[in-house]
Order: sequence, then structure tokens, then C-alpha cells
Amino acid sequence: MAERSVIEAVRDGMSEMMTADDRIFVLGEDVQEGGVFRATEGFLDKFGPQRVLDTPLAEASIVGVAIGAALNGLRPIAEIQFADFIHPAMDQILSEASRLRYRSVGDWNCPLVIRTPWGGGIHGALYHSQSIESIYAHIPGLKVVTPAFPEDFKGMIKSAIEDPDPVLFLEHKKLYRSIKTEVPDEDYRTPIGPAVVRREGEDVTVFAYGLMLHESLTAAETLAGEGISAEVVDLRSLRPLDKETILNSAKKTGKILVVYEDNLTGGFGAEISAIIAQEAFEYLDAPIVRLAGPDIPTMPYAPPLEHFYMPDAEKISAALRELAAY
Amino acid sequence: MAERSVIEAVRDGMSEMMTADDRIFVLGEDVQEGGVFRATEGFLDKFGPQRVLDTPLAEASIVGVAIGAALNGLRPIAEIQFADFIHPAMDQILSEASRLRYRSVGDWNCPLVIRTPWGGGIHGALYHSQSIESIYAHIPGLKVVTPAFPEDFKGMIKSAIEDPDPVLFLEHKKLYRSIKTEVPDEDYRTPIGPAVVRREGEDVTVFAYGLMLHESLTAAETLAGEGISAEVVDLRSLRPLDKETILNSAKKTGKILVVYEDNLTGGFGAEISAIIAQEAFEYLDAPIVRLAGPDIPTMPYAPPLEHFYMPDAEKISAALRELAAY
Amino acid sequence: MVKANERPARTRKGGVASHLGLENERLVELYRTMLASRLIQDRMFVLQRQGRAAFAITGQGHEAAQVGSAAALRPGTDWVIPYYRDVGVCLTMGMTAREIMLDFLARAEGPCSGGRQMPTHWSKRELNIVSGSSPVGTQILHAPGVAWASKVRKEKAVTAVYFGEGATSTGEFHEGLNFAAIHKLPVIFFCENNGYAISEASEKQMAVKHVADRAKGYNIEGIMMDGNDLIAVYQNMAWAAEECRGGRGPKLLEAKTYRIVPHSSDDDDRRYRSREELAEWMKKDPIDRTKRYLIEHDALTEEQDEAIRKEVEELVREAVDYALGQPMPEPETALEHVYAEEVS
Amino acid sequence: MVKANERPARTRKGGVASHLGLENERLVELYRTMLASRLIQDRMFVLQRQGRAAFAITGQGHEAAQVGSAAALRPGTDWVIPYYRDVGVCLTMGMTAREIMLDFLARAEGPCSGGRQMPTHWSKRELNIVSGSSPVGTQILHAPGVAWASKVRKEKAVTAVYFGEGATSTGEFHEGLNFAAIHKLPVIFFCENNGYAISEASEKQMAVKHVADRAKGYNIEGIMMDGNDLIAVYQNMAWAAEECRGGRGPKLLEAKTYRIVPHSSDDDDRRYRSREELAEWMKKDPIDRTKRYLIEHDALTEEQDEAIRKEVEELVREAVDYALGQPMPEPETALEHVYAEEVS
Ligand SMILES: Cc1ncc(C[n+]2csc(CCOP(=O)(O)OP(=O)(O)O)c2C)c(N)n1
Ligand SMILES: Cc1ncc(C[n+]2csc(CCOP(=O)(O)OP(=O)(O)O)c2C)c(N)n1
Ligand SMILES: [Mg+2]
Ligand SMILES: [Mg+2]
Repeated sequence: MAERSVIEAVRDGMSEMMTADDRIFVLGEDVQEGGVFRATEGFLDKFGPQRVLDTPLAEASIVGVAIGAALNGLRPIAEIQFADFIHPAMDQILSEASRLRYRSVGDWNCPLVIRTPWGGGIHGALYHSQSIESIYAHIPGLKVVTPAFPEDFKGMIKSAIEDPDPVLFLEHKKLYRSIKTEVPDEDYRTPIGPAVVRREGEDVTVFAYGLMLHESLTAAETLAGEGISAEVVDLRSLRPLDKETILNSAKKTGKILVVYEDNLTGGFGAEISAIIAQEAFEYLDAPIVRLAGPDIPTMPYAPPLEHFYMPDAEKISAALRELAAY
Repeated sequence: MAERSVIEAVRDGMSEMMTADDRIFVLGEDVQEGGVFRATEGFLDKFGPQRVLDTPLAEASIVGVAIGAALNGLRPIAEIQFADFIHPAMDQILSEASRLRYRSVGDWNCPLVIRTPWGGGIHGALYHSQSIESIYAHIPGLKVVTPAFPEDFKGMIKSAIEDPDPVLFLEHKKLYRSIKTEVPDEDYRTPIGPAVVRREGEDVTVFAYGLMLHESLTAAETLAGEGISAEVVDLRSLRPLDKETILNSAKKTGKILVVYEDNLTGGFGAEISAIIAQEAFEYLDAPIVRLAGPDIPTMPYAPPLEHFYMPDAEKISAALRELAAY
Repeated sequence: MVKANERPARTRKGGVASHLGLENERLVELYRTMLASRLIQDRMFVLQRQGRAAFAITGQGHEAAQVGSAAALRPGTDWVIPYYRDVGVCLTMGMTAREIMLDFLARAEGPCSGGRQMPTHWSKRELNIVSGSSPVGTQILHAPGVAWASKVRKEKAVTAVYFGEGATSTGEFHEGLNFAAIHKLPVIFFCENNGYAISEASEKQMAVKHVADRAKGYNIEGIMMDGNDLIAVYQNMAWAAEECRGGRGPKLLEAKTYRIVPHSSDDDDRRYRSREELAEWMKKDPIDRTKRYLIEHDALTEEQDEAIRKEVEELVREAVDYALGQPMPEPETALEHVYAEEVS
Repeated sequence: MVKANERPARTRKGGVASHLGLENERLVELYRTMLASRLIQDRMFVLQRQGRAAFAITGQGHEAAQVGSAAALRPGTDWVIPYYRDVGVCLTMGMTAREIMLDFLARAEGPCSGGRQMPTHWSKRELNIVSGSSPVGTQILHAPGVAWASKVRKEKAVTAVYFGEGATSTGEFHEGLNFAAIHKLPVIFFCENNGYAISEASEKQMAVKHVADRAKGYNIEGIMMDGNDLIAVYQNMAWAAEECRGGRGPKLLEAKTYRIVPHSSDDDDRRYRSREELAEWMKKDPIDRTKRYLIEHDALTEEQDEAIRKEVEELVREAVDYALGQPMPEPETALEHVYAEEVS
């Protein structure tokens, strides 16, 4: 086992897969020079310009061309430089990639990975901080993952590349260099689908993913010192969603906090609440609480505003205390 | 009071506003010849080609150009021919129209109406049937309305045109000609925001909008004959959302059915469930049930498949019976 | 209005033996395909009016453009990305009348979508016919992707993507041509310019006179042709395909034509175009024109034509009867094929 | 590489009196604005390195293109839709150094966004400077909309929209030019072609040699110019503005230039371009070049230049000091201005 940062884990995962299978290639803006977050650093030398393809500045074409290549036998990994810039590719992702299998009754399929850095807390302001998972996790035919640990980033990027269907691979950019943990040496996969209980607890459950997962773990640690036992579930795959793990934990503690960084209203956490309110209702001991970003354009730049926006360990701890006391 | 169909109500509303204020103009594909659903029938003769602007086939530009015109003093009503084709304009709606006020701290604003026919049940198949409200009702800075009755269509299109902020005006296309009810003669407005209780009931509440509102009313009528009293709330404005009316009704009956036509997972109904599960928890007598379309690309063409997809009065009645018996 | 393009040096003078590589037999075969295309589509409208189909969108009038262009491609080797009007393209590439009718009538057995998509939303993997959707223009971006894969594997496959002139207004058109041009990909961008996008005349879509003029912004060749001239279309397409195979792609081809039917079964074209204009174009009907050409060049007799018509009519009748006898998909099958295996 | 454009018949020979409508005084004023632009941006990088700003994205090297073009517009009458590099455009249109520094330092008082947006995301309604975002290309679609409104009201306002050459790859570029061309709108599409989109050289964005060539696809004029030549830029822009006012718009203008700094404070440009290339372009620095021109034409002396520099340095120092003394926005103000009035 070696320590790896998130960005290293993504890079290693792609590099190992590309070494083993020359159908795999990356395309996107500035990928040849390594990419703005250095995810493809060294790839040009290792794999050459045909497998590390610098595209024009046109996101719809990045995804659209990747779809075409996937239909003709390649395994594209499309990089969208920031999740905030994926919107022009929405039509290609929703109308095309996610529906090719369905609309051809399985005759075609679209094995495509779209990687993109999302999330805030890095002074990225309105257009370098967005959460996009609620939009995409709503789309049948697409898979959406939001890992939080280097081990999962590496294991899930490999699963995503091997997946016969399109996968939106969301990388929280604040984790890239701030989280560095052990990653197995062998060639492993982390399956897309299962959630994982990161911390067992008895009194209350926190559901989170991405950066918020880490904030939740910090909060749970704080609360442990106060005699409150919080279970923390890592929703690392939003679509497919692991209802079983969610419901088991909800039933176990009966008190639920759903944390997400996106704007509150219509965020993906609403789905978690709704599932629990329908399927674990009898087990609930308290209202299902959501803690999320306020309903303002995500997210302003000046540090006081950004800090105001971001849910964090402190706010999570406060919400947990209130829930525990309910 | 005169009887008006939904499409007539929309047309009358626009026409009356355009007659009164020559800053208002419509733009979109085929609007000069009246539009594929005839919303602008007769407008070319009445208002001339500068106020009834046929655009190139390019949805991003329809919205983008409308934004520019709004910034320079006009009052555009952009028509997107089908909601399914709005995706290329996503970036303009989310990144531009909805954020202009916020990002300029109120210096700019963007008074823009985007009208588009949504929803299924008309053999429109995968690309002429989509529900798009969950994507857009999630966006701070945008308003999203989903009227169900001619009176509201007319009153809300007028409010939308006068609104200083961008409004996505969703017209369920199956209602265009199938619903014909009385519309006041005078020049009235229906405010954007308030929900309305369409039918009072005691045992259970149904929350719905668009076509599903009508299916829910039919179901409630059926159940009344069975001694079950269902309250039906018309969520005609999804953003802003009338939490007060929602919570009041939820608290009153304690049994909730949320109905929507969109795919279940991540649909806007999840937000309704989540709000109730957090803010009316103590009043609940049963799990919060959602009835929605299955998680498949919306929606297949062949009648057996389309029928399988669509929630309807029958399915709603069944769900209500179960809830009432809980 | 239509200036024949001069580019391919060969001309079509000189009689049957030199139809630019098209032997008499092949020409008659293409004529037969055009006829099949026409009759299938006419029948679609009838079926729609009879209430047997909810919707029809067809391309009567485009037959020379479609059949002539697809005839220059190699089925199963080259790739086609058609749009909704392309009955003639798909027939030429090997789809059968039966298959087309199965999909038109939303039958479970239909190879394109088994009743999931609207009619004439083509797909057949075996034939390298890429599945299409309804949003105009999205398919244009798939072409450089498909061609990129061919190029990377050093295959000599050509990718032809079809669309109307309205589609050239989309961002996708620009991004697709730009990408293909930068990488010199073997893509033929084939525009069936019928002068209208639903009700909008092409002057509302572009300030250039010809779609072919748009090629200049990408430093590629744009070729305009009489889209109702089967041989001219074939000639230009064969040239473009050769160019692509030789690494000198992409090309933008524009076939000027006209749809002699409304936009779709939902459309009333009298709202936006005159009956006189329609009548003018009816005189240029590509089926009649091809027939006249074949007869003039002794490639066809009236009797043979009669026989072909009968045969094609029979083919279409059989296809419709067969399809009508097949079941629509079972309701629960709606849940299948969202993912490779179902996930929760 | 850069060929000066010949279109405007006037030439710049003949000395100071005929700087194509630019009097000496005005020329010196523009030089002063270029200098202010440069010093402001240099200072931004310093402030960023000092940790006083999280991010900086600037356009040193683009000053002639920006100031020369904006100088041909009428502040408050014409409209500008700048992109992030356009310090020089905004200064010329009337924004002050103080205002720019307030926004750069995310101060509540900043007129562009009061600390909500990243630095250099321009906006000031009073000056007809439209608020901009970060996604490349979206602003291009606003230009025909703004111009449409001017045209409808029969105002003679020109709308100038700015962007880099990378932005010409976007669908928005195509749709924006297409729309403007169809309606002959008074829009100047002004491309600051600095040869790179972050690390990507322009050959990765287009198969044409010049952005100006893209104009051909819209049947509008595309003009290429030496973007480091203040007077050439002014000349072309003044001509384009006149054309627009006369109903002969839109125009696509391309100013060939170079950013002599990395893409942003996050970028290391040594990864993708040689120091030799940079050094070559340093020799063509538009500030030095303008100064030389002015001195050669007796419009400026070394002493006057010294005085101007001092004055501008003082201006920038004052602006920074002032801005640093102002507060950042209060946390709760983050909730304001989502809608006209707050809604639940
Ligand atoms: C993105 C999008 N916008 C609008 C439509 C509705 N629509 C369907 S076909 C059509 C016109 C297409 O015109 P053209 O590209 O010229 O092809 P033609 O139908 O004339 O063959 C329109 C506007 C659509 N399908 N997709
Ligand atoms: C839609 C979008 N994609 C990617 C980016 C990231 N990005 C910011 S600037 C830039 C390069 C822009 O190049 P160009 O248009 O030539 O302008 P320049 O920066 O060279 O002045 C990129 C890729 C973005 N802001 N928006
Ligand atoms: Mg057409
Ligand atoms: Mg550039």
C-alpha cells in the first residue's frame, strides 16, 4: 500500500488501464500538457497524441465526438475542465449517450467516461464551484459517481472505464490534493453502486458524498467526544443508488441528516430524504433533516461569502447535536 | 367569462400583453406561421415580423439572443418548440439568465420568459415527451411554473412577462386542447408563487402539477365515491415553491402522495417529500409516497409502452387507497 | 437556382456506358430503390391517416439525394449516421422494407428501436447505421468521433452524416465540422437542403446563399449539387468518399432538393409555401427524372418500369402486411435495456 | 505572420496630423490608458502572489488591441461585452482603476460584482458594459440580442463583443455570428487572437489560418489586423463601427496579439511555449511600440512619458490602497439579489 492523493489515484487508475488496453484514450482541453489539475500529467509522453487528444474549446463536441468514438469501438475518457462548463454538453449526455442503449433496444451501447472536477471551497466563485450531480443523477441510462477517498477514485475510475454504459465521474476538486490516503498496490476495482458505511454509529446517520463526506466524518469525530454516536454513510455512487445500505442505516439509527454541498432546493439529497420517508418511515424517530448550500448561485467568491455558503464540519456538528437531542 | 382551451389562454395572454407594451416580442422556430402548437397564431399579422421573430434552428441562440435583448430594454418571450430541445440552451439559462442579477449585485436583471411544451402521453416518444422541471426548478435565480388550468395559463403568462426575472413557463402539451374551462374576461394576473388547493379533503393529500394534477383530480373524484376524502394541491409554481400551503395540507391530512410524470429518481417530487419529511414530520400518519414515471428514458413510443410509463388516475387511485388504508 | 458542381472531372455525357462508374444494372437497381423509398413513404402517410401510426415524417422528393449518395458507400464497411428523412439512405445501405415498416408501426421486432422511438429514427448496428434521436443536429458530432476511431485503427472507412439545412444553424454543426477539419477526418457531411426547416425558408437560417459556402470557415471543400440528379449526387459522393479514403477529408456536400410533402403528418405546408412553388418542384420529381434518363439512355423500357413498380408495390404491401401481423412490445419490456444489466 | 489589413482606404503614413482621426492628444491619452492597463495588471499579479487575491487572470500584451478598439466606440452609447482579459477595454470605456481594484480584491463596493465573481469579470450598467461570466463563449450570443434591441428602436448604437480565438470553436460563436449576419445587426465580433487557449495553440482550434476566415461562412466581412498596432486597430474598429451604424454590419475583427504572461495565476506557460517565442513577442510589446511611434511622430517626449508613468503608477497605488481599505461583503449579503424581491 502506498499513500496517494486523489489526483494521483485518478491519474494512476487511468494510466494503468490505458497501458493495458489501447482502445482507451483521453480527450479534452489541455490534456496534452497534463490538464489544469494535472490529471493527465505525463500521458502525452507515455501514450502519444492520438491517445491524449487536445480538443477544441467546445464541450458539446468533446462529449459528442467521444460518443462517436465509443460507438466505433474505442473507450473514450472525456475530460470536462470544470463541471461548470459541462452544460453545453448536456444534450449529448442526456439525449445521446444515456439513451443509445435504450433506444436501440440494446443494439448499441455507449461505453464512455466523462470526468470532471466539481464542487467549491477553493475560491472558484460562481463558475468554478458548481455541484452538478442532481441534474445528472436524475438521468436514466447514465451512471454518476462521487468518490471521496483515493482508494475509491482509483478503483472506481477503473470500473467506470470498463463499464459498458456511460459514467459521469465527479471529482471534488478540493479533495485533489487535500486528501492523501493508502491505496492498494494490486489491480483492483471498486464497484459502481454500493454505498459504504465509513463510520459505524448508533444515534444518528449522516448521508454524504464528496467533500461533505469528509466534513461529516470530522463532525462525527467531534460528536463522539460529546457522547453522540454518529454513523456516516458514503454515497459514493449516486446512480445507481444503494437503497439497501441507505435504508439499513436509516432503520438502525432512526435519525437522519442528509448533507450536500449543492443548493438545498432540488438537490440530490432530496432524493435520499424521499426514499427514507417512504421506505423507512416506521423507523424514524425524528424529522429527516437536510443540510445543504443556500439557494443562491453557487457560489460567491469573496471568502466571507464562500464560507457563508459552504456546509462544513461545524454546521454539520450543530445539526447533529440538534437531531440527537430531538 | 368565456371558455378557453389552454393554448388559447396562452395565446390570449401573450397577445393582450403585446398589444399593451411594444417592448414585448416573441422569438423562436416557426413562430411566424403560428408555431407547431399554434401558440402564436395570427401574431405575425397583428404585430409584424420584428415582434414575431423566426429564429434559426439553434436553441442556445434563441435564449442567448433573448437575454441580450432583455439586457437592452426589450421583453422577450422565447419559445422552445419542445422542452426536449431546451438542453442546448441550458448553459444560457443556468449560467447567464439566472445569474445576471446575482452576479452584478442587482445592477443588471434579465426579464425573460421561456415558454416550452413539456410532458407526454401524446405518442411523442423519447424526444417529444420529456419532463424538465426538476433540472430547472433547482436553479436559483430562475422561476419555474407549471400551470394546469386555462385561467392560470393566462394569468401566469402575464405575470411571467411582467416579472423582472427570468421565468421558465412550462406548458403541458397534452393539456393544450384537452382542457377547456372558463377564463375571466378582465385583465387579471395570477401570481407566481402560491400553490392552490384544488379540492379540499380530509384523509390524504395529493400534490401534483400539470397533467398529473388533472389525473389526480379524477382519482380524487373516484375515491370520493369510495368514501375516501382526498385533498388535491396544485403546485403550479415550482420555483418559488409555496411551502406554506404544502405544509398546511400535509399537516392537515397527515398522509401524503406526491405525483409527478417525470422519472421517479431525482424528480422534483422528491423535494416535496423532503420538505414534508423535515417540516411536518410530527403530523405524518403514514410514509410519504411518491408515484412517478419509472426510471427509463422518457418515454417510449408504442402505446403499450407509453401507457406503462404514464402515471394516471387509475394508478393514483390505487396509491391513494393504499395510503388511506394505512 | 442549382448550379451543378464541376469538381469531379468526369462528366455524365456519353451515354449509358459512362454513367461515371454506374453500370446499367446498378443504375436500374438504384432507380428501384428510389421507387421503393417513395412507395414506402407514401404508404406511411396512408397508414398514419388510417390511424395505424401516430405520426409520420418522410422525405418524398429527396430520393435521388439519398439513394445517389448512399450508393457510393460500402455497406457494412462505411458508416452512416442518417436523419429522420433518410428512408432512401437506409434502404440503399441494406435495410429492408419489412424492417422499416416494423419500426414505422412500432412493432417489437423493429430493428431500429422496437417501438421505442418515433418512426424513421434509424438504427442498425450490423449495417453500421448509427442510432439517431430527434433533436436536430446532435448526430453531426458523432461523425468525427466515429471517423476518429476508424482513423486510429487505420481503417479506410468513410463516415457519412446526413442532416437538413436547418441543422447547419446549430452549434453542433460548427463544432462537428471544426473538429473533423482540424484532424482531416474521413467524414462526409451531407446536407439535404430542401429549402425549409418546417416553415422557415433557408434565408432564415443563413446569410450565405448555399450551405456549401459554410465549408470555407473550416478550410474544407464544400460542394453543391442538384440533389434531384441521381448521377450527379452519386458522382460527387463517390469523389468525396475517395477523397476521404485518401486522407483528404472531410467534405461538405450540399444536395439541393425539395420535400414534396408536408414536414410531417402534423404539418400543413400551405401555411408557408405556395402551391405554385410545389408544382414547380413536382416537375423536377427525382423519380420521374431518373426514369426519363434511364429510358433515354436505353437502360430501361416502359415495360420494365411497369414490372419494377409492380414488384416494389408488392414488396411494400408484403412488408406492411407482415408488420401489421406482428405484436407491439409488451408493456413491461419498457424497463429493459436502460443499462447492460439492470441496476437498482 | 500578421498581414495588416488593407480594407480601410486611409493609410497611416503622413505623420501625426493624420493618425486616422486621432489627434495627438487623444493618442497620448490612449497610450496612457494602455499604460494604466498594464500597470494595473502587473499589480494584480503581485497582489495575488502576496496572498491578497486568490486568483488573477490578465491580458498584458493585449493593450493595443483592447484600447485601440474600445477607443472607436462611444462610451455610454455603444455597448461592450468584454471578456476576462479586457482591462484595457473597460478602462477606455470609463471604468476607473479604483473600481477595477475594488472588484479585483473582492470588495463589497466593487461595481462589477461586489466580490461575488472572480476578478476581471466585468460589469457596469451605467457604461453599457454587460456583466460577464466565466464559461467561454456564452457572451457571444448576447451581442446579437443587444444589437437587435438597438435596431428595433432605431438607435445607432454598436455592440462590440470580445473573446479569444479559442472561443471561436464554440457553438455559441457560430450561432451568434449566424444570427447577427442573417439580420445584418450592428455587432462587431472582436477576437483577441493571442495564439493560445491556455496551453493549446490555435492550430488545435481551427483548420483555417485566421479567425477572420471564419467570417466567410456567414457572408460577412472578416478583417485581420496587427493587434499590437494601436492605430491599425483603431482604424479598423472605427471603420467597422461606421459600417455597423450604416446598416452594413456585422463584422468579424481579428487582432493578432500575444499574452506575455501565463494564462492565469494558476498557469505555468513554460509547459507549452518556449521562452524564445515569448522573447520574440516581448520585442513587439504594444506599450513600447506605441511609445516609440509617439516619440517618432513628436507626439510625446521622454520627459512627458516619465511624467505619465509616474502619474499612472500613482493612480494604481492609490486605487490599490483605497480598495485594500474597503471591506469585503458581509456574509449574509450572499443571500441578496437572487430575485428582485426575495421569494421563499
Ligand atoms: C434541436 C431541435 N429543435 C427543434 C426541433 C423541431 N424540428 C424538427 S425537424 C425541424 C426542422 C429541420 O429542418 P432541416 O434541418 O432543414 O431538415 P428538414 O426537416 O427540412 O429535412 C425542427 C425545427 C428539433 N427536432 N430539434
Ligand atoms: C466553456 C468553457 N470551457 C473551458 C473553460 C476553461 N478556460 C478558461 S479560459 C480558456 C481558454 C480560452 O482561450 P481563448 O478563447 O483563446 O482566450 P484567451 O484566454 O487566450 O484570451 C479555457 C479553456 C471555460 N472557462 N469555459
Ligand atoms: Mg430543410
Ligand atoms: Mg487565446
